[in-house]
Amino acid sequence: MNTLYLYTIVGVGLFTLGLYALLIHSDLLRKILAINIMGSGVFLILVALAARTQGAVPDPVPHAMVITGIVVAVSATALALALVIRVRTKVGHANLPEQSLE
Amino acid sequence: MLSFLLPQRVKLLGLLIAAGVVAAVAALGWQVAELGAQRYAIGGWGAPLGIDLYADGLSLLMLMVNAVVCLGVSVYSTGYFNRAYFRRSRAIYFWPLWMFLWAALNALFLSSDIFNLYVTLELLGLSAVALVALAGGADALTSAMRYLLINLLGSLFYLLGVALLYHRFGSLDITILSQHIEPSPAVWVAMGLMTSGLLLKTALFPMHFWLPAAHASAPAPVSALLSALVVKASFYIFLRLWLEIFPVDSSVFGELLGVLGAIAIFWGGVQALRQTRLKMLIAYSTVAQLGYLFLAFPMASYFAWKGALFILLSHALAKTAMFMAAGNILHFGGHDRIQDFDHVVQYQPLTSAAFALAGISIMGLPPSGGFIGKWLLLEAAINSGQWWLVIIIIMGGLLAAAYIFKVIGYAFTQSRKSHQTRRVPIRMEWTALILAIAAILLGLIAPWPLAIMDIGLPFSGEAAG
Amino acid sequence: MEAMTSLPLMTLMQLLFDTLLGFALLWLGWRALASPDLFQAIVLFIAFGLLMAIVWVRLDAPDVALAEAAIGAGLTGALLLTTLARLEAKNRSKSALEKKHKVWLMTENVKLKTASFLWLMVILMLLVSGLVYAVLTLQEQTFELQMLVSKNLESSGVSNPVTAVLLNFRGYDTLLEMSVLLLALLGVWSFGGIPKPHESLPGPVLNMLSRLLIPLLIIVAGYFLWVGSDAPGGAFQGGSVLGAAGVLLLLVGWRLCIRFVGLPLRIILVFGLGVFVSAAVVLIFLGRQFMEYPPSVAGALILLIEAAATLSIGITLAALFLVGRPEFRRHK
Amino acid sequence: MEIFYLSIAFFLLLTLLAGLWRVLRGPTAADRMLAAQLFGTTAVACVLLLAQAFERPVLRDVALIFALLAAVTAIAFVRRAWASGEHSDAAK
Repeated sequence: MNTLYLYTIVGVGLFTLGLYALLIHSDLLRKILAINIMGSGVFLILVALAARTQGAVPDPVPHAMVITGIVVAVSATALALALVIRVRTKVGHANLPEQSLE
Repeated sequence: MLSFLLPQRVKLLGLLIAAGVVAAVAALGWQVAELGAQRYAIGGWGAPLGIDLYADGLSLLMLMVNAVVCLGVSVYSTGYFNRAYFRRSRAIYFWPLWMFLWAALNALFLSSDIFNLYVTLELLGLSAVALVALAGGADALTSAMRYLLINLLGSLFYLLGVALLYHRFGSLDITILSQHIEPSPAVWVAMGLMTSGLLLKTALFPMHFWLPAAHASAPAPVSALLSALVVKASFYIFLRLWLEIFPVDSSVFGELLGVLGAIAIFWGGVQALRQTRLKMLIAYSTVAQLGYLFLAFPMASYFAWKGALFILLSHALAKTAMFMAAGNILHFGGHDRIQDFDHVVQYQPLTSAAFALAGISIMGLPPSGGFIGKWLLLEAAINSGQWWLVIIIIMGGLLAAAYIFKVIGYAFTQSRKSHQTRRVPIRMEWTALILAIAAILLGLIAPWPLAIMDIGLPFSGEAAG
Repeated sequence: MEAMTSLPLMTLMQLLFDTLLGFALLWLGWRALASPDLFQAIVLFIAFGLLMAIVWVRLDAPDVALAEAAIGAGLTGALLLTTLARLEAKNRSKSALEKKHKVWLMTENVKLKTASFLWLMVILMLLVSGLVYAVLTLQEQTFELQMLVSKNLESSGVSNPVTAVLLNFRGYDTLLEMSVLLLALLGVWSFGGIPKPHESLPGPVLNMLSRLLIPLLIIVAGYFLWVGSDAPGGAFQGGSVLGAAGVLLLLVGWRLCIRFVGLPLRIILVFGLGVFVSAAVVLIFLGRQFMEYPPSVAGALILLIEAAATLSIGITLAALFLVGRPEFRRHK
Repeated sequence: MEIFYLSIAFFLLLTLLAGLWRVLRGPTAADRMLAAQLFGTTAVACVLLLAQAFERPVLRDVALIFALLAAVTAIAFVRRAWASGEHSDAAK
């Protein structure tokens, strides 16, 4: 056991927080923020677990995975933001209509 | 063998590439058929360090149906996106996006690395979203937005599962994982996460809410792709994980999936019957057909898997044909309200034939591909004594018959309103028809794909029963 | 690090630091998602990104920290701010009534029934406890893969393990990832034109600043590219710094001349991916596996690929920042 | 010596959180953005201290990026968000 597990738990917390916000908000920009925070949670878990053995050099493979993940996330965010602007110009508001929660 | 495609941004070089990829898939198919399952180490590093590509019967079949459908869609799109209906600025973006989607699918079916699968999933999801949004209307944009969020959410769930698996076993390769796997809390949670993420993307019953709107509001060739292939891609990953990594004998979970699948068949069928617009009807029909795929899980036997897979293949072909037919009708009459169909059969005999033939496969009448799939499922259900599944499979077929005859009925009759009509490029009609014929043919040549499924023995866990 | 952990005081301090950082992260995340004002939410999100980068530093993942600082906090933040500004600019042109109520700006919580809210809570709780349980019961780390990486590091042509994994061992992932980036740009472009934001000419201070900053950013991008092979850094970090330079250019109202916007821009955009793929394919004809770099030239090859990738990534990110197709005009 | 650096980093983290208060309270968008900029500066210091504490000089590069990118965000704010941000705050 070591303090780095703390970060893993924080990661779990962020993931859940993001999920909650994603479901509860109807504002699109906020949903995108929520997805990003969820993603950060996942990345945090990945990297924190990679360093969980005390004193050892952390495993580089998850680091590479997270960098890939960050780039994917920024691409998705950019696409989503452009889509938000389109939705707003076409529909007139930046919310998802009903049904956003199953 | 290389299925990465550079974005051909300039114009319709697309067709050329399409032909090239089909040839590549054929070559790979020959290789796999002759030599058994193939493994290819990218960069020459080999599995734990690098990324392996892996092709066995399962991936080969997916690739083949992928190639057929994609070729069809490519040909169809040359007609569809050349119309005045679409502004040129939109049409030129279709091709690169479409090529990305196709490349993502090919990469996905070949990969044997769970993180690599995540990246391909994202590639697939983003290109699919952009393609849906291409339609440009308010509906399309809103559903594209929802689709995007759903996709990202599903991917994150999947990725978290990958993270746990990696940290438990120190590898990302499916084969290596399957050798090391053993039940532990981390594995169960990872399985739960990956399953829910993938099921969300596959739109199994309670999580299907995003599908009809997204599939119905996209441009016709895109709807065809989404229904035929994109949802199947996440199902494919799910199947791979389920068969190879996770212990198959978790029967409670399998039962649950089966029940959800059964509800999906009913719900999708009933909803489809209630729709007034053709594309919505077809989209709900997809929800129902996806339900069949999950019926195999409670049985988990050799025949059941094959049956589900067969349904998957024939549905891919038939559904593409259906959406294309819908696109033709939409283009011809300017609308797709089922009640206002006006002598569609008379004006578009080819399209109507395509729709009817595809319908035969969806309903599961002999000699179509859908029939063989359902037959295998039925046999498996009877063998394992699960009679409720038998009833569901038959009921599902009846429901499908009901909604398809509804459409065909209106297509024959005259509508009270008259409409302006436009000519549909003949190749759009022919491709729809050819794909529908392919769906029927799949039933006639059934032994052949069934034999391919055995290559590499993806279902080896079960004795042939 | 080993020497430090022996000191009890040091451990305590570390624990304190970790706890504070962890809670700050959670709190920021929560506030960013719950704050009633969107602008505030975005600022908080940027701050969240900064803290994330500090966490990466703490977790001994400098490569990730660099990527997060540049992309996560920097570019995503700028992107969000621009989007918000555009949405607001749009909003202002709307009817006065809507403006007054600012319907869409407010947090509109979906009105959940208490029952479904409870269900949601139960599910989330289950999720949290399951995850925490799973994480805490994880067995000891396996080091096989890590050892493999360090064993093969020599023949990969670079000495930074993360770069080796990204560009060589798992180069295929990176290839696909660059496609994702390019795809996002294509997607954005395919949405068509976008509402023009209101723009004023940059003042003298901004002009000065950008004149200073842009060359600096470009140099730094080159620096990261160069050190990437044996120290943290590499194509993505360099690329995103370059992207930041591009963003800055766009911000001060600089626009490309029309004849560069068409084909040349697109060629640059696909350049990175193109070099990557062609390097990989050429190797096949040389009798090797796809993407199998011969150890003797691996270093040079990777640098070449990275250089191309940096350029493309930078330009792609900058273009993404425009949130729409480049406008065919010259700003003067 | 490491303990000293780490303590200061801890302290800086505390001040950082204090700055957060400004972000939350506003009252204008500019206040919030300035606070976020302060955030950035503090984070630079924090990372530098950590670099010393863990004896990882490469971390200084991270600080470098922080400093550079903070400028870009600030300009993004000034150029695009300020005008509209001011409006929305004035309306409150």
